[in-house]
Amino acid sequence: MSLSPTAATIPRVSMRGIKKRFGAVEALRGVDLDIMPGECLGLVGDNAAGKSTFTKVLAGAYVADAGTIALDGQMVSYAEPAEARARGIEMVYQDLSLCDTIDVAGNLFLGREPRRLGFLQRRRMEQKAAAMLEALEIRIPHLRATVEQLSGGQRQAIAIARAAAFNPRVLIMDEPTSALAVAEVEAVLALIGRVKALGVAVVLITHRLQDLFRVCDRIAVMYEGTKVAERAIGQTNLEDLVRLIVGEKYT
Amino acid sequence: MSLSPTAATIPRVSMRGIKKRFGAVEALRGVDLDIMPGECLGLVGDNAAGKSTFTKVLAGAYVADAGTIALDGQMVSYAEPAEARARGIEMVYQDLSLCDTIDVAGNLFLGREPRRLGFLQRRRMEQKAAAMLEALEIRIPHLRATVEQLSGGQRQAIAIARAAAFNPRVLIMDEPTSALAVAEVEAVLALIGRVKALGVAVVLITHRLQDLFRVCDRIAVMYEGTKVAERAIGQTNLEDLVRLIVGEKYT
Amino acid sequence: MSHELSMPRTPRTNALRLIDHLGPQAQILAIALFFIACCLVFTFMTDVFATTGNVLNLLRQAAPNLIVAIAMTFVITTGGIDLSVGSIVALTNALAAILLQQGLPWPLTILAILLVGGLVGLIQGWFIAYQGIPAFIVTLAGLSILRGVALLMTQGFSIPIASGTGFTALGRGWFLGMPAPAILAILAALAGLITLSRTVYGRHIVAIGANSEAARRTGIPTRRLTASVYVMSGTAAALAGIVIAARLGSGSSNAAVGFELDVIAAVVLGGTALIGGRGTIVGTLLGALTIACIGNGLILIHISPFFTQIVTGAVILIAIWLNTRLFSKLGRRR
Amino acid sequence: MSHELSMPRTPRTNALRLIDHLGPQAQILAIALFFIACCLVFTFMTDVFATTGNVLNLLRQAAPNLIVAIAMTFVITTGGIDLSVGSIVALTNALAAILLQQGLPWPLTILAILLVGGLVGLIQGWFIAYQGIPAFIVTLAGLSILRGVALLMTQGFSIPIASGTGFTALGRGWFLGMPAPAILAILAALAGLITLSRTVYGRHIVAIGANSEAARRTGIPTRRLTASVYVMSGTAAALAGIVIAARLGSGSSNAAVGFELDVIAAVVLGGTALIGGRGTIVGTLLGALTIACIGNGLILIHISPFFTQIVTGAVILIAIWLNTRLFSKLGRRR
Amino acid sequence: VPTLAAEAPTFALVQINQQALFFNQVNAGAEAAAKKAGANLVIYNANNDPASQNNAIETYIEQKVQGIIVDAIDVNGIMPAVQEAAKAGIPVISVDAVLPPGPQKAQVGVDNGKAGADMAEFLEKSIPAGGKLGIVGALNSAIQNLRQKGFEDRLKASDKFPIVNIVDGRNIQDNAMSAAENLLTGNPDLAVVYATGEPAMVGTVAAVESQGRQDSVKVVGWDLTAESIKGIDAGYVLGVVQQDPAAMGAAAIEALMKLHAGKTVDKEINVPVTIVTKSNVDPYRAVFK
Ligand SMILES: Nc1ncnc2c1ncn2[C@@H]1O[C@H](COP(=O)(O)OP(=O)(O)OP(=O)(O)O)[C@@H](O)[C@H]1O
Ligand SMILES: Nc1ncnc2c1ncn2[C@@H]1O[C@H](COP(=O)(O)OP(=O)(O)OP(=O)(O)O)[C@@H](O)[C@H]1O
Ligand SMILES: [Mg+2]
Ligand SMILES: [Mg+2]
Repeated sequence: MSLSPTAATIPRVSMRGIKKRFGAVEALRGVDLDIMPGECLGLVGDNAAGKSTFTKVLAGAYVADAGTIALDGQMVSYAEPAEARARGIEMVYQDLSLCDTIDVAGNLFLGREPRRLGFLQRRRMEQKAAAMLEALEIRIPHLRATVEQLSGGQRQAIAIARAAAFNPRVLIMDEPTSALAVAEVEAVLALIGRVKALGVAVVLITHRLQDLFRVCDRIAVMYEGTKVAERAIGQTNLEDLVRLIVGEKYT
Repeated sequence: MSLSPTAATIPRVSMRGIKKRFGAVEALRGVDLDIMPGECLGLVGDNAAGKSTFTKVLAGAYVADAGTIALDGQMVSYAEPAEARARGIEMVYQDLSLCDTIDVAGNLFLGREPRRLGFLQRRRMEQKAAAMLEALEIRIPHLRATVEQLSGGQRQAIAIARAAAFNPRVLIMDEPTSALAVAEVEAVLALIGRVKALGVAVVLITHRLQDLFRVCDRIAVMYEGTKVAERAIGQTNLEDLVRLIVGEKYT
Repeated sequence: MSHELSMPRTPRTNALRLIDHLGPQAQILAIALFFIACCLVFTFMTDVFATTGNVLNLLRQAAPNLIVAIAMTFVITTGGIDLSVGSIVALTNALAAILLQQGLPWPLTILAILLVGGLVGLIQGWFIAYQGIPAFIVTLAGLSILRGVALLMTQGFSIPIASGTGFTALGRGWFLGMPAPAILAILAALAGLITLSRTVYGRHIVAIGANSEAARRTGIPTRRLTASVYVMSGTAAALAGIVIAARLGSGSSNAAVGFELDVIAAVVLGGTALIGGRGTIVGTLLGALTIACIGNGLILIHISPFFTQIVTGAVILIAIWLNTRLFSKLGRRR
Repeated sequence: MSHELSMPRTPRTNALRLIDHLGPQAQILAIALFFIACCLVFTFMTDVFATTGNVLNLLRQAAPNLIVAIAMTFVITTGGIDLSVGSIVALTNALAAILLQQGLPWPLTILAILLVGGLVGLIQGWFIAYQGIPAFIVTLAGLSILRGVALLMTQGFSIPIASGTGFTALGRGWFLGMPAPAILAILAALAGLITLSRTVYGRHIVAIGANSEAARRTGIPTRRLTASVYVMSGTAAALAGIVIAARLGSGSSNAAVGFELDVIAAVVLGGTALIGGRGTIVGTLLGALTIACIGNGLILIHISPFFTQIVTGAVILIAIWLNTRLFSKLGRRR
Repeated sequence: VPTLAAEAPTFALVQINQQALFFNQVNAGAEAAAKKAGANLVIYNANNDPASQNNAIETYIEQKVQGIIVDAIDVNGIMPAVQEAAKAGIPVISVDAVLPPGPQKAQVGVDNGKAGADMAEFLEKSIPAGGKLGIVGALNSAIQNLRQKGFEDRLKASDKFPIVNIVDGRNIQDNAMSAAENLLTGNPDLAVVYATGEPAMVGTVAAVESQGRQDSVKVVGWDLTAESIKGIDAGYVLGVVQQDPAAMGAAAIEALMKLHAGKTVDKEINVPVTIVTKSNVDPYRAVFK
């Protein structure tokens, strides 16, 4: 496991020519992107630029119309998110993707329940869940509450905890801090730092540009379905990014 | 119409002792708040502090268990959001509250469709809708697309445009900029400035504390269902706010 | 830095807009194609199918289903369902015969029957909209209760209706060269079409089905509107009950057993989503005609009656399947 | 600034946790109370109701509904529905009689019938889960097709089953002082209870009903699981078909007309939500018993047959209404 | 237990459904007879579900009624319940639907198969020239299937009435009407329609009128209604098998009373049918108004 991004030569994720169309809308028009192990890539762009679509393709939630994905140099192709998850790709979806009628612990472990002979190990699940939330400094009064009863920020925290908990190899976070309060945002940024140190490749989509400069190593800018720029973090600044994101609108 | 908040003596909104309980959770434990015409009140607090619940009570989406609401000094009580909307209270909900299978124009005018003899005036609706979105610098390729096809940021922009368009007297925005890109955030802040100047009372809930200092006149801090502090904008700063929000956690 | 800005930032193409317009229409297109295919098959297989007499027959037979299916489209668009329509038909059909036998003039009878249908719908709508009980359950209870009431009223007798009055003309009469029930169905379809797609009311019905809490928050009186669609389906079922009574020249509690499932099949075949938020009257029209066409055609081609149920079910399944396949190609979500 | 920090920042009270635990159980509590009330009323109104003989009778009569309702609880929890169970009962019941008449040994017959039920469920489940056709439509077509097949096989006549074999014992035999069907139903209920609330499979079924796209994204094989619940309901319906055939000593395509609605009523009466994501086996058990109890009690108190349907429907509506009222007080959303 | 003879006995009648007049007239006949005999009668309506007929009989056994009358939906399927009743010492009388041999005390009613054959004979006599024939049946009713089978088997003896089409009215009158209309339009040269039960007959008569085929088509069938009497008057309905359901109900009660008093009854109690034609329709006009 390489601790520094520059040391690695084979990217953890390498996507080439990814295209995706919804009816008349060309959401992705051939996007290439590499992400190194232990690196945090910031993905920014205007609304509807295609960031969520692109990361959903990587997570297996959408199947691309064209393009290839390689993980650690191996070509992969998957039709279901299950296959991506089995390869260690975890994602915090922008819409959170929680099951409203299931309790907090159940949502954290959805699809990965601790089991014995097919039976749920509830006790173990709840203990582990408490520990997971604590690691993220998330306070939720009782783990037996169903998530539909929680506030927007609490729900988002659960989605983040779920994605981060199972030792991912690639962690995608689609606007993970949009509904979080100050302290919780700090906790998420700290989390990103921790997983990077463990060699996880992180993709962070956010509109809070200041946050990018605190955790990202590299930033890619999307515009109307294409990648228009890529910058090492040292080579750019806030104004440069804003100019790239808004693109023609101000030119 | 008073342009400066200090000049007005009767608050646009005056809420007293608002309580709301969900099962065992006391979401609001007696909250008092005044908002002046032409004033922007920032409402901040940790996740699950009760901000959304409080504003939903003002917008009529929830009925409070106890407490009173006065508008321009008149006691009111309403059982349905329709009655609040009729009194000029508009809200951007945190969950956006859009109808996925209806197109953009339809969502903007939902409940206020231009009509003649009960018939929809589609053409007029679409023309007006285009103008509304332009005023907010929102670019949406075609107004006939259903909103389920839009990106997270586009959806949020529509919710904002809808609340702002119909000359509200009170405009509540629950984390309106959470999914918006940089330029769009600027547009929303500018919008708040414009409506304030027209004498609208604005409530802005956000976790992006810097934004508060750009548009708010006063800031109220909530903590676990109570209002713990209120500050004129000049009397506070970022650190002070953070300390108030996180509360006991750091003390 | 200039190399990035020189990268192609072309505007979105509009060439494919057609697909966007086609997407929502794909379902209607699919059922229309299927309907035409059915008609062609039967036309080739028997001489009688495409004769004027048979087509008018078919229209007359389809009328009750069609009338109720139009109203059911509204119900299903709100995300609800009305399982009681068959029983309302039985109730109103029996009541009409009784009232006429008691000597009530036929125009008054019709008025009374429509009011009864509307009232029954209102009661069910109240439970659903104001008491929050799932529509499935309320109307399931209605299905049982209302047929029980019809049984009680007729005591099992089929009650004759004197022919030759304006009442029976509603079922057997002709108007502008069309059977009267077909005229009623066409009027209902037109009214439904305009209401659902052109009026504010129709728009609000769709909004309730799409997200009823969002609709409520925008100030739409969701409860009243939700109740109203059941009033509509109750009234439509009463109208169907009148047409059936007039056609048969008698009223009986035995009428329209299983009718609700035929009606719902027509609506869903037409492309209206059972989860609500999407409804199409044109689709419903085509769906109801397709079902009538299959029923009529299978008899004309002398298929053994033991196979009718099997073939009817299979054809509906195949139609929906093609529909889903075609739709999923054009309006793909994943 | 200190005055704010001195404001009370009390931790959330835990005293009211009870309500949180009660909330989800409120529905079960409500139907349990209603069931007990029904039992008490009938016990007071007739001497026979509370006798051992009648209670065992009632259990035997409730068994087929109960067995299928358990499986239907899974189906409805995924947000689906199975309207074909009555027709599957008719099909398997007729097929069992035919196979036995052909001389197939009874254990093999039972095995074959259960397989047929499962296979029918699998085919329907495939259309629903893999082809994305709404369950309502697929199983509505199934309702028509399968009863047609049963009719075709029996040619409309009923086929006798020789008594005295192990087969008929399944319907009429006794075991540990209980009727065999009741034993089967109890075993089904236990299996259902454990599966839905204690296994990973049951958890995933709930997740699919709550948000099937979210479930898919967490790697749950949503299609396979969705198809599996229809296999379950098909198999359960086949078991019910066997029990009915064994009890009646004959197989007939007329068996279990309208059965699907009774089963669904039992499930919903028990508190399982038709939109999916929430299911309770204990509730279903109470719901099915309540319906059986009403049916039995109304016979015992000699109510006029003209009123049975009306009373049954009304009682179900009232039960759900009380249920909703009580639930909405405890688990209020607004 | 002979001691209770003084007390009024309670009998139960387990019926198929109440949506056809026939069953209601059986009920009415039985009720009247029970009243006359000083017995209590309770009626159960199974709404076409065979299992619930068994449920009802089992429940009545628990309640220890003194006699049960049953019109079976599934003649084989009712037998276990009949045996249970016999075991409990409760006499069972079967009306209308003919049960297989068993412990039931008597069979009241009509031999549906034979009456179907009689109708075929009547048809051959009325239209010696023959003609194309269509049938409106109810495949879900075993009794009506018997009527259809008896009729068809008898006609097969000659080939004067070729059966060109059989349609299923599902025992629901509006379905039967649509099916009959399609039968008529699909076969412009049809000469005769046979309807196997009341809903089918009502539907067929309405269909002939709506298609204006009164001149070219003749109808025969089962169970009189006001509509079919009008058809008889108009001439296109040749004959209708009319049973005497009220007499069946009454006969069943009388048999039970006898059994209750410790007497014996005949195994077969026949209630004859009449083929109602123009010549003998008048007495029925009062019943169907
Ligand atoms: N419908 C509901 N049912 C049950 N509990 C609820 C409901 N809505 C809110 N709550 C509870 O009320 C409390 C306050 O929630 P609210 O959504 O008002 O928080 P918030 O301040 O808006 O938080 P955030 O910043 O995360 O949006 C939370 O503990 C939440 O669990
Ligand atoms: N399921 C879908 N159906 C149809 N169109 C879609 C769908 N999902 C995305 N799109 C379209 O694809 C384009 C890209 O959307 P996407 O959600 O990827 O944007 P984004 O960059 O994540 O924006 P945001 O910052 O607002 O979240 C948009 O034009 C959107 O309308
Ligand atoms: Mg996005
Ligand atoms: Mg909130």
